[in-house]
Amino acid sequence: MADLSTKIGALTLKNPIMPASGTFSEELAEVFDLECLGAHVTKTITRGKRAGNPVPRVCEINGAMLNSIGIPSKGARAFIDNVVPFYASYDVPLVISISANTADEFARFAEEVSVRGVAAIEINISCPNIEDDGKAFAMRPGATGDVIRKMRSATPLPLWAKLSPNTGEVVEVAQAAEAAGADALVTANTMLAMAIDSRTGRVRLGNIMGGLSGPALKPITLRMTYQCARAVSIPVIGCGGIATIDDVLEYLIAGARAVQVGTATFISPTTMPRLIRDLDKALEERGLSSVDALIGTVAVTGEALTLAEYA
Amino acid sequence: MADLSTKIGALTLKNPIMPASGTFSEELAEVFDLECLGAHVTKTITRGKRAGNPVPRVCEINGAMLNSIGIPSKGARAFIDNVVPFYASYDVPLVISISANTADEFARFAEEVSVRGVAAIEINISCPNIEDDGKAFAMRPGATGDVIRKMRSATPLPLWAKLSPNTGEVVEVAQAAEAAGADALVTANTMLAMAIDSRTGRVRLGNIMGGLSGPALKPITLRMTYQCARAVSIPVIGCGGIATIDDVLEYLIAGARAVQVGTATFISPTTMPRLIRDLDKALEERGLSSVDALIGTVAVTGEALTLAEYA
Amino acid sequence: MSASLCVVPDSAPLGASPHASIHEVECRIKSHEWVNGQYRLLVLAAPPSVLDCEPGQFFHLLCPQTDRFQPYLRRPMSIYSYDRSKSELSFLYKVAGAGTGAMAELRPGEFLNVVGPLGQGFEMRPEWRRPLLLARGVGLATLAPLARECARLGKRPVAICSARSPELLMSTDLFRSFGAEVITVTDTEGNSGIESLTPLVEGLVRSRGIDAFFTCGSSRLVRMLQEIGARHGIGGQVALEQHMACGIGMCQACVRPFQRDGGAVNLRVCREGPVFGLQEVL
Amino acid sequence: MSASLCVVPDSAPLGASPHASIHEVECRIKSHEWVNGQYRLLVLAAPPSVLDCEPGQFFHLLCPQTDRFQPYLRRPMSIYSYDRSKSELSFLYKVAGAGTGAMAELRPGEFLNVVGPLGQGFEMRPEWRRPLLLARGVGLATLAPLARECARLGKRPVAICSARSPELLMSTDLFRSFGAEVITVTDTEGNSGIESLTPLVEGLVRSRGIDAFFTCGSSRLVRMLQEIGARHGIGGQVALEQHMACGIGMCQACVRPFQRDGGAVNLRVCREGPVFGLQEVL
Ligand SMILES: Cc1cc2nc3c(=O)[nH]c(=O)nc-3n(C[C@H](O)[C@H](O)[C@H](O)COP(=O)(O)OP(=O)(O)OC[C@H]3O[C@@H](n4cnc5c(N)ncnc54)[C@H](O)[C@@H]3O)c2cc1C
Ligand SMILES: Cc1cc2nc3c(=O)[nH]c(=O)nc-3n(C[C@H](O)[C@H](O)[C@H](O)COP(=O)(O)OP(=O)(O)OC[C@H]3O[C@@H](n4cnc5c(N)ncnc54)[C@H](O)[C@@H]3O)c2cc1C
Ligand SMILES: Cc1cc2nc3c(=O)[nH]c(=O)nc-3n(C[C@H](O)[C@H](O)[C@H](O)COP(=O)(O)O)c2cc1C
Ligand SMILES: Cc1cc2nc3c(=O)[nH]c(=O)nc-3n(C[C@H](O)[C@H](O)[C@H](O)COP(=O)(O)O)c2cc1C
Ligand code: FES
Ligand code: FES
Repeated sequence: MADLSTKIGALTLKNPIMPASGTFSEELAEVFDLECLGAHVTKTITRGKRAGNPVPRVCEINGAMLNSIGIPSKGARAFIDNVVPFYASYDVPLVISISANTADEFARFAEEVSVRGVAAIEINISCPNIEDDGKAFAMRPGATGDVIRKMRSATPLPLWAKLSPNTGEVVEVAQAAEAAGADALVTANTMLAMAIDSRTGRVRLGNIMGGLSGPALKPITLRMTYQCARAVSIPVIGCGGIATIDDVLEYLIAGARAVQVGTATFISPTTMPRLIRDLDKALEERGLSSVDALIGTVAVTGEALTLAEYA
Repeated sequence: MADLSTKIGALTLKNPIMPASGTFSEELAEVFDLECLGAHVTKTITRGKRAGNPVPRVCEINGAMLNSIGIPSKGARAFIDNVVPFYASYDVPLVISISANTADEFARFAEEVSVRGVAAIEINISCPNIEDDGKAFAMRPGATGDVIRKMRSATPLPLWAKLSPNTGEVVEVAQAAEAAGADALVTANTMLAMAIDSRTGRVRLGNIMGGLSGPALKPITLRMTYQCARAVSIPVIGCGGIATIDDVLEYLIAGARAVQVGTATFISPTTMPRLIRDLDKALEERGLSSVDALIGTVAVTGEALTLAEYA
Repeated sequence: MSASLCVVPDSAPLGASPHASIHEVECRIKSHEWVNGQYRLLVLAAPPSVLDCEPGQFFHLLCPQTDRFQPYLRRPMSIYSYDRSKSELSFLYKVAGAGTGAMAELRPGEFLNVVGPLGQGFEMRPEWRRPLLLARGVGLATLAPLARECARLGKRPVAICSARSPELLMSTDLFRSFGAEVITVTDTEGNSGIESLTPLVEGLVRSRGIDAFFTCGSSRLVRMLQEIGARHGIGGQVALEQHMACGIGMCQACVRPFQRDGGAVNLRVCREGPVFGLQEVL
Repeated sequence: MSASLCVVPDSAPLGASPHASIHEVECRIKSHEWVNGQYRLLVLAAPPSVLDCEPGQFFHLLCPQTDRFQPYLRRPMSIYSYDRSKSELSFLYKVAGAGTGAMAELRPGEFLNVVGPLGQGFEMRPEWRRPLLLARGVGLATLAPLARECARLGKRPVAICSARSPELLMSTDLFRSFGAEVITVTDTEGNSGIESLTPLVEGLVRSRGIDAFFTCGSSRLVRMLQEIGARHGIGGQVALEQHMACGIGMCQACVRPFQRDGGAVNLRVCREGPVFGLQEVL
C-alpha cells in the first residue's frame, strides 16, 4: 500500500481526498464512514443567519450543473454548538469555510470560529465585497490580500484561500494571498454562468445566474491549479469537476497537493472512498510509493511560451 | 416563413446565423452553399506571417474541446489577394477578424484591410497586449477602449469587439468598447483551460494551455451575453457552445441579436444551415413573425439581486 | 494507515460503513413495461440493504447516458413498491425529459444505480382509522405503498384516483387489492377539478368518516385539502417535490418554506421530507 | 428571402448545394464484425454521393454516445473499401480509446453519421509499374483500396504486411485477391524490424523491379523508405495521421511540416493530405 498522506502546511492529511465546501454535510455519514477522508470541509457559513437564494437553486446543463444556493446559514453560534461537535468524533482535520462582506468582518468572524475542533479555516472570498462595488474579493489581488492579512492577525489557525475562476488575474490573486499569509490555496470555486429554458423563455435559476460546477469546469480549474502551483510556494488544493481517479491524478500531476470533490458526490455519494481506493491502485500501477512522488510531475512538450497564444 | 433578418448596426443580415472566427473557411463551400449564412467571418489574421502553435493543437475533453491553434497567418497581403475575392461571389457580408500586439498596430492593420468586399472588422482582442504585461486587451476596460478608439479613427468599417470570458470585468470591458466606438460586441472567445493525460503525465496540447470551446462553454458565454446585452446599447452577438436550435434561442432570448457557431461545425459541418431551417420552424411554433420578436425576451423569476450571490 | 478504513475490495459495496443507512447500489432490471402511453413500471432486483424502507420514501436514480439523452444529475423517484421476500424494488414513472427519457431506454438485464432509501416516509398514526388517499398522475406511485401499508395495519382507505382521461388511470386494481375503496375522476369526464373534488371530499368526510388526508404533488390539491381539513379539524400528510441535486441533505437545493414553530422556515424536501404535515405546507 | 436558399426540407440532405463534394450523411450499418481481437470491420450502406472517392481518402465519423464512452470530436478513418454497385462503404479499425470504443458498440441496423470523402487520395502514376505497399496495423486499411486500384490498372504490387504476431495479420487474402504478391513479417518472428525490412525491401527493388513505395503511419517505416528511395531514385507516397478537429481544412489543427518549394511549410493533413509525397515528409 502506497503512502497516501500529504501535507498541507502544518496539517498532515491521511490522504489527499476531501470534500468541497457546500457539497458535504453530516448526512453523508449515513452513506460511508467519514473517517476515511483526508479532511472534512463544511459548507460556508456567515456570522449571522441567512436564508439563501430563491428556488430553483440548481439545474443541470450539458454534463454539469449550475447552482445558486447562496449561503443559507444558521449563524456562527449554531454552527459551533451543533456542527463542530459532530465532527469531533473523527480523527480527521475539520476545515470550516467562512464568508463575510468586509475584510474586518472576515477577521472578527475568523476569531470567533477559532475554537477547539477546528483545524483550519477556508476563506470563501468568492462572495461580494461590499466595500468594492460588490465585486468578489477573489477578483482582485488587493482585496484578497487585505482580507487575508486581517484574518492572519486574528487567528492562529491555518488559512486556506479559495480562489475564483471568474477573475482575470488568478496568478496575481494567488500571489497576493500567499504574501498576505495564506497557508494554502484552493483552486477553485464555481464559474459564474447562466441557463435559460428555451421553451418557456425563463431563466432556469431563481437567482438568474449561478455557479458552474462538475466536469465542464475541470479544464478551467485544472489550468488554474497548474498556474498557481507554479506561481506560489504554499500548497495548492485542486478543485473542480473531479469525479474519476484520472481527474485526481491530473490535478496531482499539475501540482496540487490534495483535491476537493464537489458535485461528483451528488452524482455518486460514494465517490470519495472510491477515489481513495483507486488512488492507491493507481500509484501502485505506476510503481510509485507515495502521493508525493506524483505531485507536480507534469511533463510539458516543446518550449513553454511566455505569452500564451491560445485563440 | 418568419422574417429571419437582423440588424447589427448598419449591417442587415439575412438571418442571425454566422460562423465563429477560426472555425470556418472557404472549404466549407464544399459542404453547403455558403450563400445561406447571415455573415461570413474569417479566421483571425495578423499583418505579418506566423506559424501558429506546436502540435497537438486540439484535444477533446468531457464533451468539449481545447485548442491552441494560435494564429497561423499568411499575412495581410495574401489574405486580401486570395481570400477576400473568394467571398465576393456571395451576397453575404464578409467580416474579417484581425489581431495585433499593440493598439497602434491594430489601427494600422484595420486601415490596411479596409478594402472593397469587407463589410466589417471583428477585433480579436483576446491576443496578448505586449504593452500591458502580455495580458490580453480584452482583460481590461482601459486596454480595450484604447485599441478600439484608435481603430475607430483608422477605418470607416463597422467594428465588432470580440470579448474574452477570461476577464473578471466583462461588463466594464463591454462598456469601454461601446464608449470607444465599437459597433457590436461578440460574446465570446474561448476560455483559458488545460488538459493533462493522466496516463502519460504529459500536457495534452503542444502549447500547454488552450481555449475551451463547445457545449461546456455555453453557460459561461450565455451569461456574458446576458450581462452585456443589459449593459450596452450596441448589438451583442452571442457565441459559445452553440450546436442546437435551443442554444440559438437561448442566446436570442438572453439578448443576442445574432449568434456565431464555432466548434459545432466541426462536429457536424451542416450545423449552420440546419440551425437556419430550425430557427424558422421554432419561430413559427411560437407564433412569432420575426427574430426581433424573440430577442431579449428573457423572463426572470423573483427579484433580480443586485449583488449576485452564487456560491 | 487509517486510509485503509475505506479502501474496500472491489467486490464490496464501496466505502460501506457499519452505520450506513443510505446505500448506493447497482440493481439489475427484472422488468420494465409501459403501463400506458406515458408511464413505465420499472422493477429492480434489489439487495436487502435498500429494502428497509417506508412508503413515501424515495430513491435517487442515476439515469444512463444514451445517444439521445445525457442527463447529469440523479432523478428522485418515489418507491412504488418494495418487497423484501422477493428482493424487489419498483418505480412507476412518467417519461418527461432527459432523465426519464434515458431511463425509458433501459432493458431488462441491464443495471441501474440507485441511492436510497431517502427521506422521511408517511407516518400512519394509530388514531387515523379512515384515511383518504388523493392521487393524481405520478402521485399514484407515491401513495400506492401507503395503501399497502394501510392494508397491513387493517385500515381501509378511500382512494381518489385522478387522471387526464380514463385510459390514463393506473393502479386502481392495485389500490382495490389493498382493500381501498376506489373512486376515479378524470378531466375528460369533467369531475377532477377543485369545484367537483371539494364536494366529493366533503361528502366522503361525512359519509365515510374520513379522518386523515394523504396526497402529493399538486399545490391545488394540497390547498384544497388544507381548507377542508381546517374546516373539519382533519390532519394528514403531503409528499412534495422539489428540484434536487444531492438527495441526501448536503446541498440545500431542495428547500421549500414551511410553517413550523410559529414561523416560516426553509426545510429540505429530500431530508425533512418529502412527506410533510398537511397544514405546515406554505 | 435568400435565407430560403438553404432552408431545405427535412427529408433532403441538409444544406445541399449543387457544388457539394463533401457530404454529411447517416449510413445504416450493414455488418460489423471482429476481424481479430483488436480490429473491427464496419460495413455501411452508403449513398452514391459519398462513394465518389479514391484510395487514400478518409471519412470523419461521428462516434455514438454510450454509457461508457462520450467521445466529442469526430474520428478520421481511411476508406477500407467502397463499392458503388453495392452502395457499400467500409472501414477497418482498431479499438483504441473513447471514440473507437463507442463505435465498437454499434449494431447492424443502427446508423452512423459520416462526413466525406475527405482529403487527397493516392495518385498511382502511369509510369509506376511495380509498386511496393508496406503496411502495418491500421495501415492495411488505408492501403487495401490502393491494392484494388492497382488491380484495376493492371499493376501487380508487392505487399509487405506487418503485424505484432501472425494471428494479428489481416487482409492478406484480400491483397492476394487483388493480384498482389504478399510477404508477411511479424514481431514474434523477429523479421518486422527496420534491420530486417531494409534488406528485404532492397532485395525486392532488385528482384522485382519495385519502382514506387507506398506506406502509411509509422515514421520509422517512412524514414526507412525515404532512405532506400533516395539511394535508388524511387519515389512514392505516404498517408499520414494527425489529430484532427474539423477534418475539412478549417481549423488548422492537423498541420505537419513538409519540405516544399525548397522550404519547410506547415500543411494540413486533412486537406493537402493525408497522402503526401514520400520525400516531402519531414
Ligand atoms: C421525492 C420525489 C419523488 C418523485 N417520485 C416520482 C415518481 O414516483 N414518479 C415520477 O414519474 N416522478 C416522480 N418525481 C418527479 C421526477 O423526479 C421528475 O419527473 C424527473 O426528475 C424528471 O426528470 P426528467 O429529466 O425526465 O425531466 P426534465 O424536466 O428534463 O428534468 C430537468 C431537471 O429538473 C428536475 N425535475 C423536473 N421535474 C421535477 C419534479 N417534478 N420534481 C423534482 N425535480 C424535477 C429533474 O430532476 C432534472 O434535474 C418525484 C420527484 C420527487 C422530488
Ligand atoms: C487520415 C486518417 C486515417 C485513419 N485511418 C484509420 C483506419 O483506417 N483505421 C484505424 O483504426 N485508425 C485510423 N486512423 C487513426 C484513428 O483516427 C484513431 O485511431 C482514432 O481517432 C482513435 O480514436 P479513439 O477515440 O479510439 O482514441 P483516443 O486515443 O481516445 O483519441 C483521443 C483523440 O486523439 C485522436 N487520435 C488518437 N489517435 C489518433 C491517430 N492515430 N490519428 C489521428 N487522431 C488520433 C482522436 O481522434 C481523438 O480526438 C486514421 C487517422 C487519420 C488521421
Ligand atoms: C451546490 C453547491 C454549493 C456550493 N457551496 C459552496 C460554498 O458554500 N462555499 C464554497 O466555497 N464553495 C461552494 N461550492 C463550490 C464547490 O465547493 C466547488 O468549489 C465547486 O463546486 C467546484 O468543484 P466540483 O466541480 O467538484 O463541484 C458549492 C458548489 C455546489 C455545487
Ligand atoms: C479551432 C479554433 C480556432 C479558433 N480561432 C479563433 C480565431 O482565430 N479568432 C477568434 O477570435 N476566435 C477563434 N476561436 C474561437 C471561436 O471563434 C469561438 O469564439 C469559440 O470557439 C466559442 O464558440 P464555440 O463554442 O461555438 O466554438 C477559435 C476556436 C476554435 C475551436
Ligand atoms: S437535494 Fe441536496 S439537500 Fe436536498
Ligand atoms: S482537421 Fe481542421 S484543418 Fe485539418
